[in-house]
Amino acid sequence: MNTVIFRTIAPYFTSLMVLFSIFVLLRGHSEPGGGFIGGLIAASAFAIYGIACGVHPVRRALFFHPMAISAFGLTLAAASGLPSIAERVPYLTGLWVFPTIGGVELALSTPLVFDIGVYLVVVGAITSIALALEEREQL
Amino acid sequence: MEPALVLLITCFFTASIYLLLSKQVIRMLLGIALISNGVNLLIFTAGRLTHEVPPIIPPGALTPAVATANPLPQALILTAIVISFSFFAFLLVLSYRAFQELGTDNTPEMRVAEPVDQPPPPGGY
Amino acid sequence: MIFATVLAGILIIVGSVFALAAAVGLVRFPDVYSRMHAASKAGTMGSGLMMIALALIADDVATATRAAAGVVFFILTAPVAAHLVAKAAYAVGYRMWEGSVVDEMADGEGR
Amino acid sequence: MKLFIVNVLLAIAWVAVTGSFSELDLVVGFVLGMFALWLIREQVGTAGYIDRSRRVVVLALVFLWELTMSAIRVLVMVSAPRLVMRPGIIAYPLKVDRDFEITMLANLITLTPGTLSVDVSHDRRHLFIHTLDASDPDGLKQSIADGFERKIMEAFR
Amino acid sequence: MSAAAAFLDFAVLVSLALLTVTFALAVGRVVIGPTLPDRIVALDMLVGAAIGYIAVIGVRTGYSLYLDIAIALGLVGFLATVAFARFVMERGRTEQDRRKALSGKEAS
Amino acid sequence: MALDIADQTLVFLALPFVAALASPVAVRLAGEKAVWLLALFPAAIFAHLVSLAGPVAAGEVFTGGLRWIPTLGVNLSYHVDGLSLVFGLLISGIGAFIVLYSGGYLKGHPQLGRFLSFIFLFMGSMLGLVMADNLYCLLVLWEMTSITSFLLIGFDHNWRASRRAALQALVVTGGGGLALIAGAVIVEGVTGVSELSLVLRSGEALRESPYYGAAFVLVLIAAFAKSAQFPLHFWLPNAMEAPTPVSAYLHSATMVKAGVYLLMRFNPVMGGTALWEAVLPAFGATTLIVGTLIAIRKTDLKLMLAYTTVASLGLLVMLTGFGTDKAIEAAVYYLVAHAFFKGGLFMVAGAIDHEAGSRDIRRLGGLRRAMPLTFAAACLAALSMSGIPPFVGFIAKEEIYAALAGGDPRSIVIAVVAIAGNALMLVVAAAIAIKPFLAEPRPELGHAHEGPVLLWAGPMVLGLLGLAAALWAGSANHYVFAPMAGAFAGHPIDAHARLHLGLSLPLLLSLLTVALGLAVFWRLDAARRAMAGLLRRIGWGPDHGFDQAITATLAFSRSLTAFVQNGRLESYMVTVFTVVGVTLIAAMAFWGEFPALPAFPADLTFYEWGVLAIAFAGILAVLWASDRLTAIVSLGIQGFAVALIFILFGAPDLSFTQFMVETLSVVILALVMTRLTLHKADHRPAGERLRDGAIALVSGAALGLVLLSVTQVPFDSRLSDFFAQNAYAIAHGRNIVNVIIVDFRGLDTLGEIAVVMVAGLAILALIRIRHRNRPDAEAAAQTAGPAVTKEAA
Amino acid sequence: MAISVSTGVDISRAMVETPLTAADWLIIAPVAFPILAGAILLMLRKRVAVQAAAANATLALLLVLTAALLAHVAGAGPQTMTMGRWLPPFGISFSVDLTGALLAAAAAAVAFACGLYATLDVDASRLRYGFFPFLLMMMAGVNGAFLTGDVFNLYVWFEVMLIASFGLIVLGSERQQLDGAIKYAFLNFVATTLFLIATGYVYGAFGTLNMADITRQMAAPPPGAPVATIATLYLVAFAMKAAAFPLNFWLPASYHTPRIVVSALFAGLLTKVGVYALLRVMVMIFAEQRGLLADWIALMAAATMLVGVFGALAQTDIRRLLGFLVVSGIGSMLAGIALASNLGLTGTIVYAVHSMVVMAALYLAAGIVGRRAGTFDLRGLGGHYAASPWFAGGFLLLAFSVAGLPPLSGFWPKLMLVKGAIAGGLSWLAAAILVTGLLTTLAIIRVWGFAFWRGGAEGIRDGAENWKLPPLAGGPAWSAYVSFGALVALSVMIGLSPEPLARYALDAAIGLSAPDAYVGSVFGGAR
Ligand code: NA
Ligand code: NA
Repeated sequence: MNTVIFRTIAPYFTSLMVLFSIFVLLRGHSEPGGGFIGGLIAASAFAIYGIACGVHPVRRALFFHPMAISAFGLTLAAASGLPSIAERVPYLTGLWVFPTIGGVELALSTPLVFDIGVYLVVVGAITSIALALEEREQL
Repeated sequence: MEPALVLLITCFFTASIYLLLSKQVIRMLLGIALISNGVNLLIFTAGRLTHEVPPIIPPGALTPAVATANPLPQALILTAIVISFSFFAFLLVLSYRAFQELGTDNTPEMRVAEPVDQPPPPGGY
Repeated sequence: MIFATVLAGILIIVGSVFALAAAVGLVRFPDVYSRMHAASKAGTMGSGLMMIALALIADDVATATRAAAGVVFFILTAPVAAHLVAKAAYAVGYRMWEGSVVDEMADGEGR
Repeated sequence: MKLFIVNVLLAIAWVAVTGSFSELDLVVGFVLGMFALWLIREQVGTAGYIDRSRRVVVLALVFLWELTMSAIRVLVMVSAPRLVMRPGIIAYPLKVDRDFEITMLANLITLTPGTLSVDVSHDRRHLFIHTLDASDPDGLKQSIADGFERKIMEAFR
Repeated sequence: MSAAAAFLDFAVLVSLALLTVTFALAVGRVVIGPTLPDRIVALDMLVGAAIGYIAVIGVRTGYSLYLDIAIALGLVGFLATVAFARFVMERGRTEQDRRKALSGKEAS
Repeated sequence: MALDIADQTLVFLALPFVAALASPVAVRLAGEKAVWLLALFPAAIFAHLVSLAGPVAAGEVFTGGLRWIPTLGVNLSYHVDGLSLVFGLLISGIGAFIVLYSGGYLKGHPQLGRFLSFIFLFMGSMLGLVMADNLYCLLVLWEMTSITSFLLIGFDHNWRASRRAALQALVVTGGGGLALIAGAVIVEGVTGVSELSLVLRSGEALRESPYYGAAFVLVLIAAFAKSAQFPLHFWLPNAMEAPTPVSAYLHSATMVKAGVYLLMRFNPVMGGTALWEAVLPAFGATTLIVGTLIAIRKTDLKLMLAYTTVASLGLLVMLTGFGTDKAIEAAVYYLVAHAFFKGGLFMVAGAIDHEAGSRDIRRLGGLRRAMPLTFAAACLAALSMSGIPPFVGFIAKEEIYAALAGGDPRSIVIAVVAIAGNALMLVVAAAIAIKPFLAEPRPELGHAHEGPVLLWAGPMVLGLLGLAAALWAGSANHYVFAPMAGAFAGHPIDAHARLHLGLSLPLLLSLLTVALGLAVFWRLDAARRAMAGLLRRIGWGPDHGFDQAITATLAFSRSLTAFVQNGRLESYMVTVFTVVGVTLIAAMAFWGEFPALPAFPADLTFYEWGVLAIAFAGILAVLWASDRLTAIVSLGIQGFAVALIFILFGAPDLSFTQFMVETLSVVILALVMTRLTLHKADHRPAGERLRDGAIALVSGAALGLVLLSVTQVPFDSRLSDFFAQNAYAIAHGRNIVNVIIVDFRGLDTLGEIAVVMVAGLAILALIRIRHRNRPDAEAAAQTAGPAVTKEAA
Repeated sequence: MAISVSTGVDISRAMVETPLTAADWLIIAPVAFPILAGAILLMLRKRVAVQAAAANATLALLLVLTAALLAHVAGAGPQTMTMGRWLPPFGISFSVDLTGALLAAAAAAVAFACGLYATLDVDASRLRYGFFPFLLMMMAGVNGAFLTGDVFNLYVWFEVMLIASFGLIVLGSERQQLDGAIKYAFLNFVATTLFLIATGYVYGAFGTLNMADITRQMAAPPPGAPVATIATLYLVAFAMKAAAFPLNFWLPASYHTPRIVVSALFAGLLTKVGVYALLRVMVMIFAEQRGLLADWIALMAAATMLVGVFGALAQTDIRRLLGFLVVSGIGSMLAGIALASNLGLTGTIVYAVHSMVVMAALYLAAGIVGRRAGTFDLRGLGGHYAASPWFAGGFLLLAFSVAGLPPLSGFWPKLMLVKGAIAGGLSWLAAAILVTGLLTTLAIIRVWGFAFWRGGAEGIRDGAENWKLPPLAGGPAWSAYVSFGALVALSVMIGLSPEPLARYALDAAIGLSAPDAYVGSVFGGAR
């Protein structure tokens, strides 16, 4: 939409929302949130960006095609079950490592990778839909 | 609690079916949106209801201290919400494209695949 | 602690009074532009206050900062949303109330 | 430089939002903020400067005050038994010309009592404002020029 | 302490009652319209009230986790309004809206 | 039963299929000369079967085979007794000459190899059919003969009549085969065995079973369809569209006798009942008379032969049903005689057609000089067919009359029919043997000359065999007729008929037959005209009926389909939800699963009621929205209300998601709706709205009632308890819902995100791929709705 | 920094402790592998050249995997893997018995053939917009449905399959396609929604979603649970997925609209998943309730057969005709479910496999015919027999097979069903099966007569053969003929040597009606 006000402020909203979405993603394991909700927030962010500034800036910003991001997310999620092979446990078994970096113990796990995959799938797919629809409108 | 929800769910289903029976694709889409919510509430209610306590284990505890809402239906509904949203989006865009190409969103007029004047099967041998 | 509790109680009452006021404005005001005044101000105020109340109850810095951030989000989004709706409504030609006294936009460009 | 500052702000925002103030969190926030800014790199024009933060804070406080007043005024109006309104749209001549400033002004105007920014003219010389009391357009324009617009120019120029 | 808690309980109930009325009014505006922007504004209002409602429920239950839902709702609620505004802009008025707007009789 | 793979007979039974594969190759390499080589296949089979004749005559029965489908009790097992042996000899022996004859008849035809391949496929199927011991194996081969017959009838596939005849034959004989499936199932069900050799021992059980009637009717339908019994006879004359070798082989000598074979095979277990002895003769007699009468009316050589074939099959069925040992004996003689003379005459007809270019008896004449050998073969066959001594046809006829000489009313009626039928067959035989050869020469046939040896060898040999079987009747009786009759009857029969001209009732009847025949032949043209007139008067026959049945079936299909599959989505939806509502209510009512009446839910607070009320209001707003945009906005109300419900009952994740999804739905709706034209709300007429409302209410209430019933069951919370116990302890997550999503039930989520990704891709494809004629479609879209212009920038 | 499964908590009461063997991975591989491959192919969607080769390699491997799984299950009995290592019924179990493994293997064979055919039939634009990712995701959904042992997870795989089929059916966006897709999509969405509702009821009543667990509990269902009504709803939902009358409308309305290879895939795979679900849920889980509904199922079966075949007779377009024949075949499969005797169920399973292969192959044949002649309208067809006798021969074999004539693949299941029906005292059902066979013969042989035998299009001079058909163009013709030929060969093989399939199917049927081994594989403690 051709308005200075919106166009000016939208990118900031977008970055704030993306930030918030990652926050929601990462803490999903202990409080409401997770990959799906985070992904939806991020997709909403890109939708706002697209409506305000047009589709092409969003496409350039994402660099990859949204569907490719989505596909990568699915690959990540599906592959997060594969380390189980090495451990001789069933598919999608949660495997955890707790490395300490800079005095802080981190919890890295296959469920986390899985959730990140969920996030990417949702971001990619929903953004793809929103952008494609938006693009039609601009023709 | 459950009977009240059941009543509401019945309303959801009734309204959505009524919309699905209509002849306009857009109204059917509204029906799809409603029926998905109805189903979500149905699963929610089927897992029984509890007031307000979310299924979250408080920090420091190993298991929830008090009885919480049933988490499993919530997870199922989450999956169902996402799926039905995906389908809703698809159906919506499909309807839009069909409208563009067929020039109508009126189901009695959408007769390209099954035309009104279908020729009789060929006779002879 | 007691202070926070009482304050939270007051805040949610005041906040919901604002929200109600906005809703009443929404119903009573004569055209979409004036209704927007009610919703974007009292509405934002109301929900902001109630969120602050929640932060007070939580008694935890992280929640408080998050609540503050949330309020800032609202305050940033509300005027933009109002602007967009108003601009759209005007551009497309939704008339102002007949009791309106001046329309300098119609003289300038508008439609 | 400008990007850097915004980036730091974002990192702080991250820490604030997550609520844990470890260095690691700040680093994570910085990285994520960098990512977030990278996403919008084309649209980021001028950003504020740290040394103007004080005036920004003042502006923010004024603004919160105005918002409160505004809300109360709505409350008063809607609870009055009879609506007394003389609404209208005025064209406010802008002095500020940067996108950021126009945006800020418009938003502030919207959140203050009785006024609502409808649009910016194509030539960006006027801000169209819907007001609930348009009995004195010139007085209103004057108060905006002396109030928010000047404060914005102080804070961001 | 208990008096404060009692007050808070009372405040929550009052607040929820007010918010319920708020909802009803906003819903009424959505239904009545008469113009599309009216409905959009009313829906926006509804989102705002929902945010408040969530916050109050959070206060009532003591779970601060509801805060994030409220924040997210604020963000996406904005998106909805933007999309509708855009819709109005692109689409123009519906015939029905035009009729009502031209008659200009919706003022109280 | 010992099943032995190293079984010679089995190898010989497989030979035709090998030949079927070999013939295209052989013909490609050697042209029509390949038939000399290919004929060795049936000849070898014939030789093998001959080697079995002695032991079989001595009462031995050869069995063997392979397991095929043990699960279903289907074996590739064979059973060589007198009946199958004679059939086998006919199939392989005549088959060899047919192969040779085909080489001459289709000389130079580009698809000779394919033709022979089909012939061999048929031969293998037919041979297997008569040898099969397993009921289902028989069934398979039975249908395979129908299929190969279909292919052969339609060999000249560019001709409509061929295609029609092929389809007709397939539908009738294949349809009969379907009846046989059911028949076989019943027989196996009653007897408990599926090997014919064992079934044959269970005649008593079968005949006394309550299912006998059903089995009888089903077997009869199959046999009658295959053996062209009136009124299912019409396909056989039409099958004359096939090349003549096919007519000679399938449609006179072998395949059409499969029905007769089946009846003969089942005679020991199904025969002898009142039903059997009433129904078979009745249909057989009718067929005999109808067939001969129509044969008289025809002028096409092949059609005349075809109708007499129908008649002969009727005669055989009649005799089979008559059931006495004498009748059985007669049937056996007649069957063999018929195979010889009819096969021969068909080949003669083909040779005439091939050389003279016509089969119309009115256009043929004077070929005696041009085709002396063919003429000789024709005479041999025709004499046998006419029942003139010293041919086997004569013996057969004598035996028939002897069998029918009982003096009881039934015998007399059947004897009269037999005499009339035989007399008319004599007419046809005479017409075929005399008219083309002895009538005055036709100038346009001047080019005709004797065909190659391939064309006359077959009929000549068959004619001579007809003579030989009579002259050396002793051996024939011992090796052929007696064993066959014994197997047919189910007990040993001493067939000892010989050529003897002593005065007897049969001989008198024979003389009567000949006299009658000659009388008709003398006035053949008049008889033909009379028949033609009669048929015209009737004006309808089952052949025409077949077309009518097809047309009617198609018309019925069309109207049924137009009614059921009416192309309207809303009517499909109405059906679906009617089914849902009615079945659920009926199920609850029928099985008493209605819920108990619930108490008023007093455990809800006012603000919870408030949210429920908002949801309800949202639903109403969507329903009553006066335009679709209002409906979309209204959709947001119920969506947010649902999210609040989730909050109230402790489901923050759900609420979170619901808010996001609801908003995004609305956003996407808004994005899409920008281009859509707006119509008034709901333009269903009031009656329809009432109906739809009723359906919606019933289905909605049904779904709600089941839910209520479900919630009244004591809840088993094992799963959730487990999740609560282990979410943090093992899976390191405090948000149990999220732990379920990414860990406990991560696979659901994997599927779910696959849905999301695919939906995204599908939507992208929908939006991006535009069909070529898009401008037109766009134009149509523009004109269809009220014109809406894009107003804003 | 060792990878750990837990933090020193006793996991024995929550998790499976037996380590997995390599063969166990065959259980999940048919789902995880195509998902991964589909996602990776989507990332490479611009590389059209890579798509077909990679996808076909994937499908070939999928065939190998499912065949290996079938062999494994045939040898070792039902196999279970519970995802996430959680004890059943807490995690999602994949429980593979012969029914599932057999159908998965057949599906993989069909998909492989169709994938090969697609190299001819699918153009670059459709490749770019995800033909092969859709195909692979659909296979993941189909296999997931066949292999899962969790009723909600079954719903999820249904949806995966469905959305992928949506993608396939609209790919190209032709007008007819969009119209067909509207009906297909809305009605199928309703069907899966009914399925989900029923699953919600099951959870509410049983408190579990694991099919083996529910089966176990069905010995003594929770007091007051409306089990029969729930079973009825499942019947309605799955009958609709399977396209049984009167819930079949979506199929003839849409199957003729997409690319032919898509129709072939759908005809081969989708409705059979509905049939499979009926087998799993109605026969195994709600066995007693199925008995209560048996007469209705039988009635539905007969109606479906007849409505389908009459529909086929009414058509001019080969593709629509085949669509109705798919419906008719569903009727036969339902007949076995109505009977639920071992013979009847064996018939259903064998019929399902036969129908997968034959209907897919018939669609491919229709594709070749239509592509060469430029029309699918019977009135405009002719001359294919003269033009390519081998291809025509293949078609004829399929025609006889679909008509149920021996010794082709369609005969044996029909024989089983007729035997089963007569043994079960439902002679009228046997009669319906046989009459349907006759009408099917008529319907399909009409196609043969018009499109193949006849010298040319309607109106050609009798006896003439002057029809010129262009060669198969638009892609590698061999791929079309090879894929078609492979399916024909498979059908002929089933026809001539049905014993292995019949054996598997019988064992599968026994496993369904007496699911002790199935339940044991889940709860037996082995895994
Ligand atoms: Na999930
Ligand atoms: Na999820």
